[in-house]
Amino acid sequence: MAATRALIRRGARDLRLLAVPQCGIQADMLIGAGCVRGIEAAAVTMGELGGAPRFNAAVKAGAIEIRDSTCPAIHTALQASEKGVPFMPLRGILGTDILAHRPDWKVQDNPFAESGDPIVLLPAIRPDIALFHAPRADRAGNVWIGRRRELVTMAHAAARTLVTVEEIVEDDLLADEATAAGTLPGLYVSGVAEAPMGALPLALTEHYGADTDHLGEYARLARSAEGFAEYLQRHVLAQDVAA
Amino acid sequence: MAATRALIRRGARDLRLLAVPQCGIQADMLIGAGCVRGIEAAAVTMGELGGAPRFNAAVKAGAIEIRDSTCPAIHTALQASEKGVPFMPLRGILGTDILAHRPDWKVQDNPFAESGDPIVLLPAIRPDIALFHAPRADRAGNVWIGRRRELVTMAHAAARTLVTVEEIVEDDLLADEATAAGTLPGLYVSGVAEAPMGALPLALTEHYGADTDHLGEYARLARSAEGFAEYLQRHVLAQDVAA
Amino acid sequence: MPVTRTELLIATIARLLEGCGHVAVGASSPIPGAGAFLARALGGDEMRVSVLGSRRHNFFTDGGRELFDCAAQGRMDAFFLGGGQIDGEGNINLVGVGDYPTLDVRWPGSFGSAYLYFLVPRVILFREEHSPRVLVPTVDFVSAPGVSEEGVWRRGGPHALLTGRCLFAFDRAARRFRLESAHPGESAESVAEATGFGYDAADPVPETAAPDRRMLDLIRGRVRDEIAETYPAFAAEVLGTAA
Amino acid sequence: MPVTRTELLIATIARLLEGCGHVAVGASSPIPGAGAFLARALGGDEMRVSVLGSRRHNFFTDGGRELFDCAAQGRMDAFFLGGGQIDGEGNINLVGVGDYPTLDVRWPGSFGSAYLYFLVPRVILFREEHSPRVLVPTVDFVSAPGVSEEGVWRRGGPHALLTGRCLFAFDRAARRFRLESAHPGESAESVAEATGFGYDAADPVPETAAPDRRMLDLIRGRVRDEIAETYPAFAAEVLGTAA
Repeated sequence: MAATRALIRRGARDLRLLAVPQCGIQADMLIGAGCVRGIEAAAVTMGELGGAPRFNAAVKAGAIEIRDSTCPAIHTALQASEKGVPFMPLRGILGTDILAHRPDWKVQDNPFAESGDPIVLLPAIRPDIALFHAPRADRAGNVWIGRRRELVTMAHAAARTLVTVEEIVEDDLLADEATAAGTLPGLYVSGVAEAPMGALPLALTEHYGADTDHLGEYARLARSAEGFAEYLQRHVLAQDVAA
Repeated sequence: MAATRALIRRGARDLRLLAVPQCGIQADMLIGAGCVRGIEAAAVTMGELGGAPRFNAAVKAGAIEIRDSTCPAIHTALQASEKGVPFMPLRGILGTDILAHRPDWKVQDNPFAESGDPIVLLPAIRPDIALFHAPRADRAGNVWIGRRRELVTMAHAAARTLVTVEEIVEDDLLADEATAAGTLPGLYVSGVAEAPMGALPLALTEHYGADTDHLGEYARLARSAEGFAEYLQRHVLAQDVAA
Repeated sequence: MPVTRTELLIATIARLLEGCGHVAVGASSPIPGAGAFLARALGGDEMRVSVLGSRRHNFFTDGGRELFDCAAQGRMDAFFLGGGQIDGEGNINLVGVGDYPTLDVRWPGSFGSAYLYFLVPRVILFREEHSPRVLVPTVDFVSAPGVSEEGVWRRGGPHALLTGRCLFAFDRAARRFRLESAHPGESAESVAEATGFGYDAADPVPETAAPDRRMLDLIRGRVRDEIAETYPAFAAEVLGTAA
Repeated sequence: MPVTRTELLIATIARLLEGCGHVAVGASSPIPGAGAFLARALGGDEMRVSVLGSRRHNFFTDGGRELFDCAAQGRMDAFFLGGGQIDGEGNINLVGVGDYPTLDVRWPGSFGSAYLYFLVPRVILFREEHSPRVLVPTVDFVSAPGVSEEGVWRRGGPHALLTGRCLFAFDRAARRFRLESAHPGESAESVAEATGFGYDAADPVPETAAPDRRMLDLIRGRVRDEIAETYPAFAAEVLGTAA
C-alpha cells in the first residue's frame, strides 16, 4: 500500500496492472486516481466490503481496458515467463466467455492425444515490474516471503522486482537453511525500501491485521468520485501522510 | 538409501526409474541387483568417483532400457503432471541426439510466433511413486524439505509419495510460518518411515557428510559383477544390516 | 432451540460432501466451510478440509497456484462456487450483467471458476439468494460452463445447487437441474415462482431433511469453534451454542 | 613461485568472464569456479557467482529447476560445459562413444547441456585433456549442438574452448573454432597434432597471457579461500599460498 500511495502522489499514468491473480483496494485507488490504462485480473474486489467502486465505475465508463482472466491462467502465464517458454497449456476454460474475449489466447488440439482433445494455450506474461510488500529483507536484497510463493514466480517472471518491507535486517536470510527455504534471493530483486506497516490498511499475515475502519471508510467514500477525491486528499496526498 | 537397500532385499523387479534429474549409487545398486527394467535420467554418475559401474555394464549389455534426457526436461515433465496438463513446451534441445532418440517427444511450431520457431513439447511424466529421504516429518505426514523444492514437484506429480526421514517430530511443521515455508504438506505423502542416517553412505546436507570410504569401496567392488555381489552381501543382504 | 435456516444449509452441505477425501472451501464462504467441518466430524475425521483464508486449516505451502494444481492432480474432491447469475444448464456468471465489457452491473470477476468447474469432480453451487434475478434462463457472461461439448477434457462439474429455498441436483447427461427437496416453508410452487430457468422435479417434492440431534450438537459445538478461526463474527452471531 | 598450469587456466577463465553479471558453475568444476571467483574479485565484486554444491555461494531457493529457469529468464550470463568429445562445430558429447544406445564407452549423460547451451549467452567449454580422443572431427552423440539452424530460437552457445594446451574462440557465423593462444610450452604445431578437428588460427599464435601479479595474489589468497568451501582438496593441494 505504501508504494501504491507513492505512485498516486507522483502522478503515475498509463499503468497496466496485472493482478496475481486478484486485487482490491490498491488497484481501485490507482484506477480512481487516473493512473491506470488497463488491468488484467481474475477478480477485482474489496472482499467482505463488496465490489471495487472506482474499478466498477471505470468499467462502466469504458475508461480502462479490461482483460478478464481466471486465477490459474495468470499463475500459468507467469510460470511460462519464469521458464522462458512462449506459452503454456492449461486445462479448463473452454466454452467460457473469458476465452471468447481473449484473442491473445489460442486453442489447439493436444498433440499427444489420439484424437481431438482441444486445450487452451496461454502466452507468457512478462511484467515490467513486480511490486509487493513483505515482512523483511536483508542487506543483500534477499526477501523473506514464507509460503507466498506466487511472489517468487512473479519476481522470476518480471523484468524488475521492487519490494517494500517491514524491516531490513542485518542477518543473511540465505545463511540458514530454515530461512532460506522461504526466501526470494536478491538475484531477482532490483530494489528494496523499508516501509513499516506498509501494508495498512490491509493485513500482513502474522504481523498485523487489517484496519477495517479505514477500509470501511474507503469503501464508503469511494462510491462517488467526490468521496474518493476526499479520501485521497485525507489519506494519500496530505503533506503529513507518512510513506 | 535405506529404502534402496530394502527394495533390493525384498527382490523388487521390473522397476522403471526416473532420476530427478540425475542419480548415482542408488540407481547403480538397483540395476546391479536386477531390480530395474528401465531408467530415464539426465545423468547417472558416481560424481568424483567416476561413472556408475553397474549402470554402464547394463547399458553395454543392452540389459536395461534407457531414456536419455536433460535436466530441465525432467523438471518440466514433472511440472506438467503437477499442473495436470498433458505436455509442456521447453526451449533448447533441438538438433540433439537426445531428441532424435525420444520418439515420445514432439516438435511443433510455436503458435504465437509470426513464423517458424520450432519448439519441443514434452509429455507429462506421472511417476507411480516418488521416493526420497528428508530430515524430518511430523505425525501428520508433513515433511520438511527446506529448499529442495524439486521434491515438492516430484510429490505433486506422483501418484504416491513415500518418504524416509531422520526423525519423526511431535511438532506440527505447518503450525509455524517459518517451517511451513519449507514443508511438503502431508496431503501429498502416502507414507513416512523413520530411518536414522538413512541417506548414508550419501550425505544429508546440514546433517551428515558422505561416507567416502564406503562410497569408494562400492565404486571399487562394483566394477565387476562378483565384486558387486560381495558388496551386496556385506552391506545389504547380511542379516545384521539395519534398515 | 429451533433449527435455523443456516443450520439446515450447513447440514445439507455436509450430506452432499459425504465420502469426499479432500474438500476445499474458497474465500468468503462461512456456510460451506461449516458444512465441510460438519462432514468431517460426521465422517470420523477422515476428510481433509482446506479453508482459504484460514491459518490452521491450510495445507498449502506452494503459493497461490497450489489450490489449482492440487485440483488438477485429482487430489480435491469437492469445491464450492457461487454466481451472480446461474442458469438452467449450470452455467455461472461472476462477471456482470449487460453487454461485456462495459456491462450494467460489474461483479468482481471469474476467480478460478473457469478452471475448477472442469477439474473438481463434485462442485457444489451455493447461493442463498434464490430469485429470478439470480437463477436466470441464460447467463449474460459464461464465467464457467455447466457442461462441455463432446471431446472436451473434463473431470468435474456441477453436482448440486443449494439455495435459501431448496436443493437441486444436476444431471450432466440431461444438462438440467432437478429439484430434490424444498426447505421448510417452501413448496414446489414457491420454488418455481422464484426460479428463472426450467428444471425437472420430484413429485411430490420432499422437504429438505433437517439436521438430526448429532449434527445439531456438532454445528453448535465443535463446528462453531472450528469455523470461528476464519469467520468469528459468523460463528458468534449466526451459529447457536450447544445446549 | 612460478605460475602453474592451473593458475594460468584460472586466469584465462577470469578474462573470458569479464563483464558478466552472473556466472554459474556446475558440479565438479574447481578450475571454472576459481576462475569465476577471480573474475569477481577483479571486477570489484559486482559479479554474482553461483557454485553448484556450495552452501555459501548458492543463491537458489526454488529447487533443482531454478538454475535452468534462471538461465531461461536471461539472468545468467556465463556457464561452463565440458564434453567427453567436442568437435569442430562446437558440438559436445557427454553420453558415450560408439553406437547409441549400447555404446562402447558410456559416460554419465547430457545433464543440462542440451538446454543451457541454447540459453546461456557465453558458454565456456572447458576440458583439460586436449587430445584427438577428445577433440574429434564429429562427435558420436550430440548432447548439445554448437550451432543451430536458421529459425531455431537460441540465445546462447559456445564462446570459447579452453584446454590444457590452448584457448580457442568460437566463431558462430563460421561455425568454427579459432586458435587464440597457446599455453607456454605449446605451439601452433603441438596444438594441431593434438586436435582432431580443423580450425582457424592466428598467425603467429600468441602465447596465452600469464596472470599478472594482482591476479596471482588473488588466486593464492582470496580465491583459494573462497573455492576451499566447495573444493577443499583442490584448494589445499593445487593452489599455492600467497607470498
